[in-house]
Amino acid sequence: MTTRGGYLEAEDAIVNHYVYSHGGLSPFFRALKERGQLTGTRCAECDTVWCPPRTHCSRCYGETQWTDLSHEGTVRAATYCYYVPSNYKLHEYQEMPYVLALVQPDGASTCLYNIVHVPKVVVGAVPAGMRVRAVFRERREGRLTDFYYVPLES
Amino acid sequence: MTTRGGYLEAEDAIVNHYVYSHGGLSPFFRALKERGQLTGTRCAECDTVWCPPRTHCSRCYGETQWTDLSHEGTVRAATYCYYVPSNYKLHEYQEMPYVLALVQPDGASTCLYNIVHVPKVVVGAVPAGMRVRAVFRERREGRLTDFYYVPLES
Amino acid sequence: MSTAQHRANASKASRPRVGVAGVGQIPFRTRYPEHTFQELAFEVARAALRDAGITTDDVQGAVYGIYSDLLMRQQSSDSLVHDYLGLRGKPALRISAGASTGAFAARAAYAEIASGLSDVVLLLGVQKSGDLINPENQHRGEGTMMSESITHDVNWQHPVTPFPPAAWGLSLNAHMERYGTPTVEQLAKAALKNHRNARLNPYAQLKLDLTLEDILNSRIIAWPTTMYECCGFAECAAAMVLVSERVAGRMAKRPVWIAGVGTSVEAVLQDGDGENYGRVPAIRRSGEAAYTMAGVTKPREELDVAEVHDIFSGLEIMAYEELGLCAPGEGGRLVDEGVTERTGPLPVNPSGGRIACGHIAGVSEIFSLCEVTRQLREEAGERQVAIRRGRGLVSTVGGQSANIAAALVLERDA
Amino acid sequence: MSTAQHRANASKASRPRVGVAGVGQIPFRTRYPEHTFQELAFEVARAALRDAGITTDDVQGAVYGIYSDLLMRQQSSDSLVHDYLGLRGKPALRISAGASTGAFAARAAYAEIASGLSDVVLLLGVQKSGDLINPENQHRGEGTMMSESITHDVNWQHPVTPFPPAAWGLSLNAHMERYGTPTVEQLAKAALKNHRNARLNPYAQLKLDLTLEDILNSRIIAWPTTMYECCGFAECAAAMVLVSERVAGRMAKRPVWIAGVGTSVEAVLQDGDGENYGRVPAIRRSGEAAYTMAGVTKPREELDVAEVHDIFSGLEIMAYEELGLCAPGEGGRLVDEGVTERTGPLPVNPSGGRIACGHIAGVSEIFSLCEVTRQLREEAGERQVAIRRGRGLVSTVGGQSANIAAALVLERDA
Ligand SMILES: [Zn+2]
Ligand SMILES: [Zn+2]
Repeated sequence: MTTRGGYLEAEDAIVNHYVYSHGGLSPFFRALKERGQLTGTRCAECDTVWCPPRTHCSRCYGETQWTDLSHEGTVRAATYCYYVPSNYKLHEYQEMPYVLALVQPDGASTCLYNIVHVPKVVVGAVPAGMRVRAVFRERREGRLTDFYYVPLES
Repeated sequence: MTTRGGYLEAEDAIVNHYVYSHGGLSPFFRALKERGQLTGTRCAECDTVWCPPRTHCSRCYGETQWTDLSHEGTVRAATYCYYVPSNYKLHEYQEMPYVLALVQPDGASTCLYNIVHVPKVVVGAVPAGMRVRAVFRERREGRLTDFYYVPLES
Repeated sequence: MSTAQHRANASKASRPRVGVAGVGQIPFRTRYPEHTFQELAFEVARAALRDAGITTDDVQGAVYGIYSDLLMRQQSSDSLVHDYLGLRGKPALRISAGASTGAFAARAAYAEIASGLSDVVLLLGVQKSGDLINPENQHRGEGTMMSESITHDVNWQHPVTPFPPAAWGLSLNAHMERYGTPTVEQLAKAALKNHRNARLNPYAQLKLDLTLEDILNSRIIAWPTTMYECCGFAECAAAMVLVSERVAGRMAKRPVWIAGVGTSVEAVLQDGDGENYGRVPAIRRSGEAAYTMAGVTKPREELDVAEVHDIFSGLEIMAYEELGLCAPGEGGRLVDEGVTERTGPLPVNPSGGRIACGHIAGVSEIFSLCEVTRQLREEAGERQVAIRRGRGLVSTVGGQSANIAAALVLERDA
Repeated sequence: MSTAQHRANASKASRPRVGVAGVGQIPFRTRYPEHTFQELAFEVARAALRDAGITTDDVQGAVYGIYSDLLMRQQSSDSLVHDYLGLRGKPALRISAGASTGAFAARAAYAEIASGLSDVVLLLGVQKSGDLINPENQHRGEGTMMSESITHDVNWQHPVTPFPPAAWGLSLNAHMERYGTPTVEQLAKAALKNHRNARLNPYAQLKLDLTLEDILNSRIIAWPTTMYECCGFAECAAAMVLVSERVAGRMAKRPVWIAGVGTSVEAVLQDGDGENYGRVPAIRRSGEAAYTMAGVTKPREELDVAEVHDIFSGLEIMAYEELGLCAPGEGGRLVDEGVTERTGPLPVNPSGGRIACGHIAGVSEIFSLCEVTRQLREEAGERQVAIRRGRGLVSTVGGQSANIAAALVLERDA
């Protein structure tokens, strides 16, 4: 391919603002924000407990009902994040490195992605099977980051 | 469908910043900005004159060469825009209503979308076949809006 | 016979037929704040599966029509929908093609089955649009329009072109200059027809009791198109179950067959010569391809119903001409003669069309296919049209300048 | 024989074969500031057409793999490309499927031909990525990563998950806990193999002269993945001409056939039970589907070459296992034994893979198909592998958590 001399650069921005609705998941985010409580939905047909919640059951298409979930849970997998681009919002409430984990709340059939705070981030600090409990932030916005996990014994 | 009580709304923004390159079209935008000159590319094989320019000819895959184009041209189609959402950049340099037209620069095989300024915007003010000439703005940014058309006689 | 026709006929004989076994719809609404996009998709998928009398176990894969990631506030949203529908692990394909997205997805689903890769495919369109906002004035429509505006060529259209009724309106104005039609009255009449039809449709977004004067006197968007001649943004979902001929007999209902499918992606309208001004070549080419495949030679006589993309009413009238329902320049007369009224000889947009029934890219194309399926099944209730030949047409168009078009001919067995 | 196999064999007999008649590539680069996306697409389309010995007149339609509108700064960019390539008016289809986009597009192009809709289709992937910027520090990579980050589920992953090596790394960590492998040395060895292979490939982005220590000592991105074990962002385009069997004889070169194609879209990894931890079910399912269709039962013996998606090197090793090149937990040993070295019994990523050759969603999947085609044609120059059985594999994976996968088996006639 041939280059035809220098090239011209220009600035642009594509900006999309949202005031989005959580739709049928609103009770989850409202419970997080207003009650500092983790919730899920239980399928009336097959007893699957969804968290992330679902208004209908993807397994059997049954109706689901809201239920409070335990704030304790079990780590199913974890990874140790050392590099996060500087423009991620994550930096506002999380120092690097940090542990990203999949945590199964007690009583839930599924896992949540969330951060596990440990006193010292070293590889192996958060093994699969580790018991953890949710800690809710003082200032909550109705987002997943309204809480994080810590080892249960701490 | 059943509504399960009220819903929760949250704010978000997806913001993408660019310093993008005009690539092989850089000479066009540079000529606009630096020389206040309209340019196109001529296919060495089939003589098609592309404006918007193309570094290769889409008709015959021949190589093209840059050429200055006339600032006079002919309207091929026009429409009369009365409503433009308030968040469009267009409001910065254009009063409503305005005339949007496809103008074929003399010597070009193709047309450009651009605005035709007329003293009074009334339907029919810019008929197909109308002769127009390009007026370049004082402050040019290397964008299509660096110029607009006016009726040739004005 | 042309080579294309010859090939079409030759392969028609050997090609396995693909049928519509189930349809699922919800009404278009300005916003469904009480539901996520997954929940909207679930609702129509469940309805389509029930209509076909099958479950997710029977579904081998899915094709999703989702135009805009930005309106969804999510990239790769199709995989999230796929899981939510209980289809995890199975094939899925996401298509994006402007306001023809759902029809292009239908072509891909057709090919998925006709190729022998699958026998039962869920075709689903879903799109949020009302979560956007202009933060300066809290106007949601302006947020959505700005988001969608980068469909226009960012270098060569976007800086001077607000949105489709302007860019595409260049063709309509050229048509009026070239042929002297449609008149502003004909444009309003076509819109009035669709607004009236929508009042009979439980899935319609708008049920306005308008007069011709209301339409003519409403705000001009881009001349000659007025507000009531122009679609807005909606949220919606629509789904279909498509099946191969060999499993069609196991479904709850008799299939409606996809007899022809054609697509055409044209250049952005910037031609120097005048040939394409006032014409919409993508609609013409897509229609010709679908007719050839289906063996339709006289569409005006051979079709019982058509749903076409009246993004604005002038486009519906131009579509009549491109789709061979009349000669170029005669579209306005079809309106005057009532040919395309719901009770006329060839009803167009009995659903109420995009103007009144509702529109969002990705969904309304599949919605139209559902509508024609219901009409051919004679399940359309109050808005049912007369079915004589058992054939219907869906035509869609989108893109930078009405340059992305599709047409599908549906037919039922005699 | 399973029902699926039975069906595969039954339809294999009657289904028209689809072949690769031409390939066109340019090198991956961090940025091509001297070319627009249309110009990149033109370059590879021209090369692919020349390779097949045909012109645009012979092309009946196109399928485009374009993942991100935001990286392109343009929605519906496929229609602009289609026009630029001189294909205006013909069918086009745009597919988006994360970092499997190009392979999903290949499936759609396969179906377009096998269904009888078309005989000659251009399959083309193109993606800009270097026009983004983080305005705070002028870092382009950060602008691109932020733009791509909304591929993660915006509600359930995005708030806590920076980018794929973290989200997908959960599986790798689980694999290491479950099986005790791969070791950090095995991860580095697999990366070293790919970096070495890239040095022989004129299309490669990186040609680094690295040691195992360089790789092990480079910055940790998300443990255990280091910088040199992880792909970056590139700009690129790649194209293929796909043809039906009945026109294949008119092409300049003998075709390489698409013998099998499988796709799988899995859930985002959030399972409660442990079964899928350390596994990548989408890769497994897509591979099984492709093998079944192609009649491959012992991939380790029946394949001559494979290109797999080493978004990070751990994923390449996990792909060995999911694709049946070894048992679960044995992937690291394959690296130690040199099985997948370019000169080994089953070379994997002779191109240099995503880590070294380059990666951008939409293009690299088609690029891999071009690479395997060239290898099967024995046109791969310095990086040519030994062709014994005449079969090669392409496996791709993308999405929110390595949940969108495709596999294609290519084969040449004996
Ligand atoms: Zn259930
Ligand atoms: Zn030429």
